Amino acid sequence: MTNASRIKIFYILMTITLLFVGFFQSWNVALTIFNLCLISSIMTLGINIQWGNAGIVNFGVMGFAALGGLANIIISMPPTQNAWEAGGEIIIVGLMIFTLAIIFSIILFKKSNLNKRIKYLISFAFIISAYFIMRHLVDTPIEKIEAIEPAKTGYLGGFNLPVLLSWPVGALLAAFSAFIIGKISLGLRSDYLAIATLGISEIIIYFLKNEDWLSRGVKNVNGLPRPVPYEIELQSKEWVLKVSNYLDTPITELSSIIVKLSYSLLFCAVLLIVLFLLEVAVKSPWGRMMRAIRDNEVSANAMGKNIKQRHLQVFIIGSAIVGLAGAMLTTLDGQFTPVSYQPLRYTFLIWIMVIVGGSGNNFGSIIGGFLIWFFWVQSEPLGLWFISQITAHISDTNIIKSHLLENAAHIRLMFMGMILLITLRFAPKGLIPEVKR
Amino acid sequence: MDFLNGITLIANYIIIPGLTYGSQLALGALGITIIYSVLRFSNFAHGEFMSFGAMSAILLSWLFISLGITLHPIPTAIMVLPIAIVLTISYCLIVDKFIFKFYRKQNSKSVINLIVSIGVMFFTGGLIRFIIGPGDRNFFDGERFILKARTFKNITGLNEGLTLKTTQGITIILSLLLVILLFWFLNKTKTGKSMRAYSDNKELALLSGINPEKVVLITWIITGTLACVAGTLYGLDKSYKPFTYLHLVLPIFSAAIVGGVGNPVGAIIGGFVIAFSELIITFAYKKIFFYFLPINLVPEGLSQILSTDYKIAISFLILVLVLLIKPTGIYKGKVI
Amino acid sequence: KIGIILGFTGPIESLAPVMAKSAEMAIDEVNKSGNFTHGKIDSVRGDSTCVDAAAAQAAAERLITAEKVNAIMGADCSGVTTAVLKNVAMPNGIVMISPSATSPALSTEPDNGLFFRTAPSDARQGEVIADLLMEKGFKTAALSHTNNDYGKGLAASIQKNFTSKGGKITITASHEDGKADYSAEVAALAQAGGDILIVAGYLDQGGKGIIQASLDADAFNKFFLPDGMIGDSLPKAIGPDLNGSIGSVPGTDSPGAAKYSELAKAAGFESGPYGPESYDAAALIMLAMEKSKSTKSNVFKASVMDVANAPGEKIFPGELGKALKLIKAGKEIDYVGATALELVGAGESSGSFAEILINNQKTNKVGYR
Amino acid sequence: MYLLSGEKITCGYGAVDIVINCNIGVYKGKISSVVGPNGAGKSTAMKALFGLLPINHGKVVFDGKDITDLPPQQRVLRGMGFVPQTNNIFPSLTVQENLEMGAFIDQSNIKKMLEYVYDLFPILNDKKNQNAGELSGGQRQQVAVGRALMTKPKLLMLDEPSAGVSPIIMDGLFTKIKEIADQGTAVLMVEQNAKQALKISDLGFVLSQGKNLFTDSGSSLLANKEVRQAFLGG
Amino acid sequence: MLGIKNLYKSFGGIRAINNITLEIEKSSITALIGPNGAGKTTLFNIINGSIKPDYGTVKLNEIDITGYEPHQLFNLGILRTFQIAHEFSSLTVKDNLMMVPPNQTGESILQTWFSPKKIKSEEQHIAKKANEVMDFLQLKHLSNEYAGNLSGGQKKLLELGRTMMVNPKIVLLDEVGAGVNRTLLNTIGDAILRLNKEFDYTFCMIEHDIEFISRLCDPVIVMAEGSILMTDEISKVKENDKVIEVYLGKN
Ligand SMILES: Nc1ncnc2c1ncn2[C@@H]1O[C@H](COP(=O)(O)OP(=O)(O)OP(=O)(O)O)[C@@H](O)[C@H]1O
Ligand SMILES: Nc1ncnc2c1ncn2[C@@H]1O[C@H](COP(=O)(O)OP(=O)(O)OP(=O)(O)O)[C@@H](O)[C@H]1O
Ligand SMILES: [Mg+2]
Ligand SMILES: [Mg+2]
Repeated sequence: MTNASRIKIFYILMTITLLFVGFFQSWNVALTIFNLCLISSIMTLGINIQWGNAGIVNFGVMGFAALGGLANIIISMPPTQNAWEAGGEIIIVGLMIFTLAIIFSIILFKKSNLNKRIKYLISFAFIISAYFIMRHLVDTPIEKIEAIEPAKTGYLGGFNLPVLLSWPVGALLAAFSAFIIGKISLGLRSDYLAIATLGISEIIIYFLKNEDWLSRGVKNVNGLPRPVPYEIELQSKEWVLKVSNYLDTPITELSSIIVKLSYSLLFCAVLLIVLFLLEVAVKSPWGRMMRAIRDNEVSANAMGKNIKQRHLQVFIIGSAIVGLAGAMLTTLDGQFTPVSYQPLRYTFLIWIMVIVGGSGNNFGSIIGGFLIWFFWVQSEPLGLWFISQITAHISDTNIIKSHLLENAAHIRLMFMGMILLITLRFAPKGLIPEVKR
Repeated sequence: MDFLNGITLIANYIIIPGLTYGSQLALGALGITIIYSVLRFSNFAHGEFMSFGAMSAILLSWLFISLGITLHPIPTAIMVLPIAIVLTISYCLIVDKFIFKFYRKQNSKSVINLIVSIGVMFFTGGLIRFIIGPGDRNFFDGERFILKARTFKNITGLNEGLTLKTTQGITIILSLLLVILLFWFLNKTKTGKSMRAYSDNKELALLSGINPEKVVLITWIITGTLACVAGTLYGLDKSYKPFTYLHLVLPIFSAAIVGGVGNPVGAIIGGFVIAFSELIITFAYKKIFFYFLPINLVPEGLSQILSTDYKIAISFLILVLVLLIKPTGIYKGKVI
Repeated sequence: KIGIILGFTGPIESLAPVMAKSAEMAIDEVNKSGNFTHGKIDSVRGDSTCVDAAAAQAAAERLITAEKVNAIMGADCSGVTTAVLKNVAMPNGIVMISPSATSPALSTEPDNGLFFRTAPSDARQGEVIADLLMEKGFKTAALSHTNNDYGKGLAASIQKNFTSKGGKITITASHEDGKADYSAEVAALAQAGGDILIVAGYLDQGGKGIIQASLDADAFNKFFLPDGMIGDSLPKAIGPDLNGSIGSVPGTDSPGAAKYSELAKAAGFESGPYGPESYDAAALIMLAMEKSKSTKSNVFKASVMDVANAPGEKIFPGELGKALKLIKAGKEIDYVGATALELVGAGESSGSFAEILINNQKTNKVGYR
Repeated sequence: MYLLSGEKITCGYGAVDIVINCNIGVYKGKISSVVGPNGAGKSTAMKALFGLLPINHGKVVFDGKDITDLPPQQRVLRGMGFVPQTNNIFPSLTVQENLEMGAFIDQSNIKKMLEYVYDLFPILNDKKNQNAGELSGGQRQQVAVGRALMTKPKLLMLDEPSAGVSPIIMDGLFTKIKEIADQGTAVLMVEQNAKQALKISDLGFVLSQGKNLFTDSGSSLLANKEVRQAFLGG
Repeated sequence: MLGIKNLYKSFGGIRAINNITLEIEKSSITALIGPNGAGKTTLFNIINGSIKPDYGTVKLNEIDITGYEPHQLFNLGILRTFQIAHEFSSLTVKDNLMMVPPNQTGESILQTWFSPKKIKSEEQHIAKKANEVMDFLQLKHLSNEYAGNLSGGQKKLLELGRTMMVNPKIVLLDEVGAGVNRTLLNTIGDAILRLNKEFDYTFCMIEHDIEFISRLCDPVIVMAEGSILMTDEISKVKENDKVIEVYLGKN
């Protein structure tokens, strides 16, 4: 089967499945799934450009997604009264001092020709003392800020700008941190890089969890503004009522559908733009060079390609896309909850999408994102259904039956595992493999 | 006296817990390292294999207790460990036969195998919860302490106590034993060498008459054993809960990598480095200063370098630092 | 039809089954009584995963729009609860009664009168705990909390109240649930010292790990256990070392809790944290439906407060059949339930607390406030 | 009768046949060489003979028995040894361990064989505790051949044993190959140093584009003008 | 043109390069020979920047280039081939060649979005060049094959082909001949001579085929155990007793 026909078949199948959900479960469910599928696909594209084209294993998905989410707070939330007066600037100054110390150490390492051990000593001393100076400066203002109505605010708040702006800003935040992370870890080989990026993204999450002044930490930020109208508002609109009557659907359902559809449109637009840009890049000499680097760094280097710089570039681009998708996800959720950034849900799930879809193929990545998210959500009812089917003829008092029913929720994990394993079994290169160019 | 108190304090809160947690990490890291060095992929399912081992031990010890067969003061779970190991190995082998073997035949990239292992992780996790449920299980039934803090205080007359739990003792001793055995096996025996050869160059190993099936079999036997022992000891020491094993796999990976993947000694060292750095960096030194410094020099606060909020981040910080300074880990790991 | 949305997988997967069973027990009870006007009540479970807002919303969306549930018993963790409430329940006009979301922030979220909770907000419990500690003569305490909105909120509230009453919190150290090892946390806590260790966590999660490790290292021998830590499984697991520790749990001097425990035993499971709250949440939904003679959320949401509070005849667990009959007869009822429920403000539990003393490896209620 | 013969073998990777209808064989105690341009299918044929590639048509006979479907490690047990053209060492094993792997099946006489190999390739003796992956190209090649010699096979198959080794070692190598053959081991090799190889060969096969163009004794191939021009570099 | 002075490099305890000083003349074809493990490849690795020397300097046209990265040196005109072929295995043969030319417009990701026309014409140009190279090396029929699927010798040819995609100042050939059919090698030899004569390429090649060297190279540098044994024209080298003893052998 050629790739083109594979793409057609899978996209049609996926559409049919979603329509099926629409008809037999509900359109709201179908659209909820569809929206998340879109976001997942964008994240998947970000990872695919790194792994599929440049061979960089980025397991830091959750960190970048979280940074994207953070952008929502910074951009769209109203600033907290008095928080800046309580010492917001001092915190920034403190952080800058620490950053400067690190930059100094880097320059020291790059430029000076002192003995290595002395360099380590100096920069260690420098960073440690900068750390304590920073702590000294910021501790009080942080305490003050966090004391401002901790149950409701207790953080700096944001700039009260339109929430859509947080998408590009999320991408920028992610790109910026990708620059730093990339500088640190891109020299490592694949498995190490995987764990290192995962580790660093855990550090980011811990930062977001514990620095309440910035993101309210585990107390979460709720009520982020929306780029689309609220259902309740819609329900009182004249035209919605008319459509509702015309279609003979309850107004509540219709309003939800309208909201979800508007999100879908936004997300689709972003997905298409990202996809277009990536496809063009990948098909051009840039993509060829990236794949050459992936295949053999030593020889690509000897052929005049600056490996480090190129790796960093693609790492930043991919991570920015993940950050963008992360920002979109947070906007959709309407809240920022640092505890929800778990490796299982982000890193592993997204990677499964990339691999199942077909690494090195953007269309494959998208279908991977759709398929896996679909099953991630639907494996729950499927699992329950499956158990109730196999236990249907066992009497209700049977211990085995009650045990099975009780633990039916866990069939979800087994289902996910099985779907992954079965797909990879029959399509070890993914559903839509990399094309030969 | 103050000096002895200080030492005891350090021993009780840093050395012994560090050794125990370190050994637990090390045992796990060993399993990961073995799979990595022979079959060439990072096995994310290892945590669940450990969980499977612990679950087998629990189910078996329930069975034995209900039959009235116990060996007080040795925990029943340790008594049934050999059977549990056999069960775990069987599970590993079944998984290999139906899953990993296929990708080995295909010569898939190591990242594909890694993703497959994540699939196995999902599946095994689900299966385990399905069998034993997600709840928390205590299955320690032997003598809990070798040395109790109060006994220690009474004997020595010190202010500070020192505890040594049976599980801690067993963990440390067993880890040491397993490492020595493993090292000897890999480096000195013919089979061990053939495993290393296989991991280096599969096709050539075939051409040298090495039976790949046997190499894989032995690899899983070792892995299964390590996983079961590590999982059970861990469960005995804390308590058994399937969810924790999922999260255990990350620090274990850090340990393996910090030490240098593919190097058994590295795995051990890595485990201890991670465990001790977590303890040392988040430790509040107030009391120690109190014992060791003249009273007017003792600082006001807790003297904590970093709050425990960042404890888990520390293991990753160490990981990143080690990789920055020595990209192959403390002991040179394998370079593909 | 009632939807039960709890974290069957994820960090609190070990708590969820008991909560779900408690809710289903209440539903069963009503069905068996045959007194419910609108026929037989079904229940469907949905997985909130506790942490993944997107998955939780998808599950809620499925329950509401595909399974057509009339109300939701859930969700559990405050984060996903807010997400489900805002993005799914409110647009669809569905009542949600959460048994365990304790975040103070939820009190002020606009909810169109659709959201209730049977667990008291953390703010109140902090006060109670501070009082209790002072009364028992604990002047200094170390505090360890689970690192989520529940733990952090409660910890902040305890710290504020305890300090203002003249006590001293020597250290506040968070712990992550479901992690491998707690020796570092315990080491830090032990060095800071204190008369007692307050563990604001969950009894089969990190909270238990902290207690176990503290006892093993002989760091603390007295513990204060807030609501998430109360349950018979904890003293049973830890053993006699826990005897003498104290705690607090929502409830009043009512026989409700004991009755609930009996019912649970009869149904074949042990009570656990938030089990009673779950039972009450489900019961409230059904009673309110009966009261307003409608299964429509937008209608019966008005009756929830009514059936929960005085005046009227007190209703305990196991008496749901009777309650329905009374309502049908046009009488007022006051649902007391397993947690001595009293809804105040924007529909949340008023927060009467029982004082707990662990003795003979059992949790015993020894006083109320 | 041939000790090993591939009779009308056709094989390839995936759909395309690379080697078509070839007959290749070697007598007991004799040397056969396969020569031909790059990409002719020489290595492919060798792999097929050793069972590393499935054969589409034809059969392989060793010692009078049909072994077409025998897995490679079984062939090793029956006395076949093989040095592939690429990836022919264990990079992270030491040189000595590499050689020991050669004697994996039959550990007897391992000392003597080691001495024999070290005598042939003295530089390996200096490097015996170094990881083979750190060796220079020519040294690796010596390790690879040494490993195969350690197996004491009935038949030794070598894919370009002399590539990258220095002239002095190459001379020694060909001498040793001749010696081995005289001691009764059959040798089947692919060589681009075709002139030297054919000089010591009893049989020569010329492969081009997967087809067997010439089969003759080594000396007559060397004498064949057409062959010299097209394949041996004049 | 290329000057190396007092170069040292050790791996652990092994002195791979031990005080080497040499000079490669512009427009020459210099041979580098010596026993296995003499340090020839290591010397190449240092020249092209793959590894850093412990001590000593490398100069290109009097500019100190010690410690430069390989990609910088490529841009200065130093090209190399690898003894053990380093192809881009999942790229086609054609793409293997087409990726070589430096400073392609399409290598900047922004340009791929903003100047597709320019890229297209450049690509056509490069493709034409690649086709010529493949024709020459008898690889044309494999143009769309993955490079990973080539035979050992074909990979070697591809290595050589890459150096023909650009106009380098100096080409370092590490045993291009090993594993290459002798008839083809003769053709390659002709090509090297032609590139040298007509386009003024400078070559430095490691080779073990004395016949081949005799035909092409002057001067010949003989290395042994990390040091230079002698530098002279091939006929003298062939007669040197020491060289015969350690390298050439009696025949
Ligand atoms: N990475 C390394 N680690 C340790 N030793 C090395 C390393 N690379 C090369 N060597 C040693 O350095 C010496 C020189 O190696 P080099 O590859 O330069 O030899 P060469 O002259 O190219 O030989 P050949 O003709 O076989 O290719 C050898 O003895 C080799 O074992
Ligand atoms: N793994 C593979 N997959 C697909 N095609 C391959 C593969 N390996 C080799 N080929 C193709 O098969 C043909 C023959 O390759 P083979 O390696 O047998 O050549 P050879 O005669 O040994 O050449 P050389 O002398 O260069 O080593 C080549 O054209 C090559 O492109
Ligand atoms: Mg070949
Ligand atoms: Mg060399």
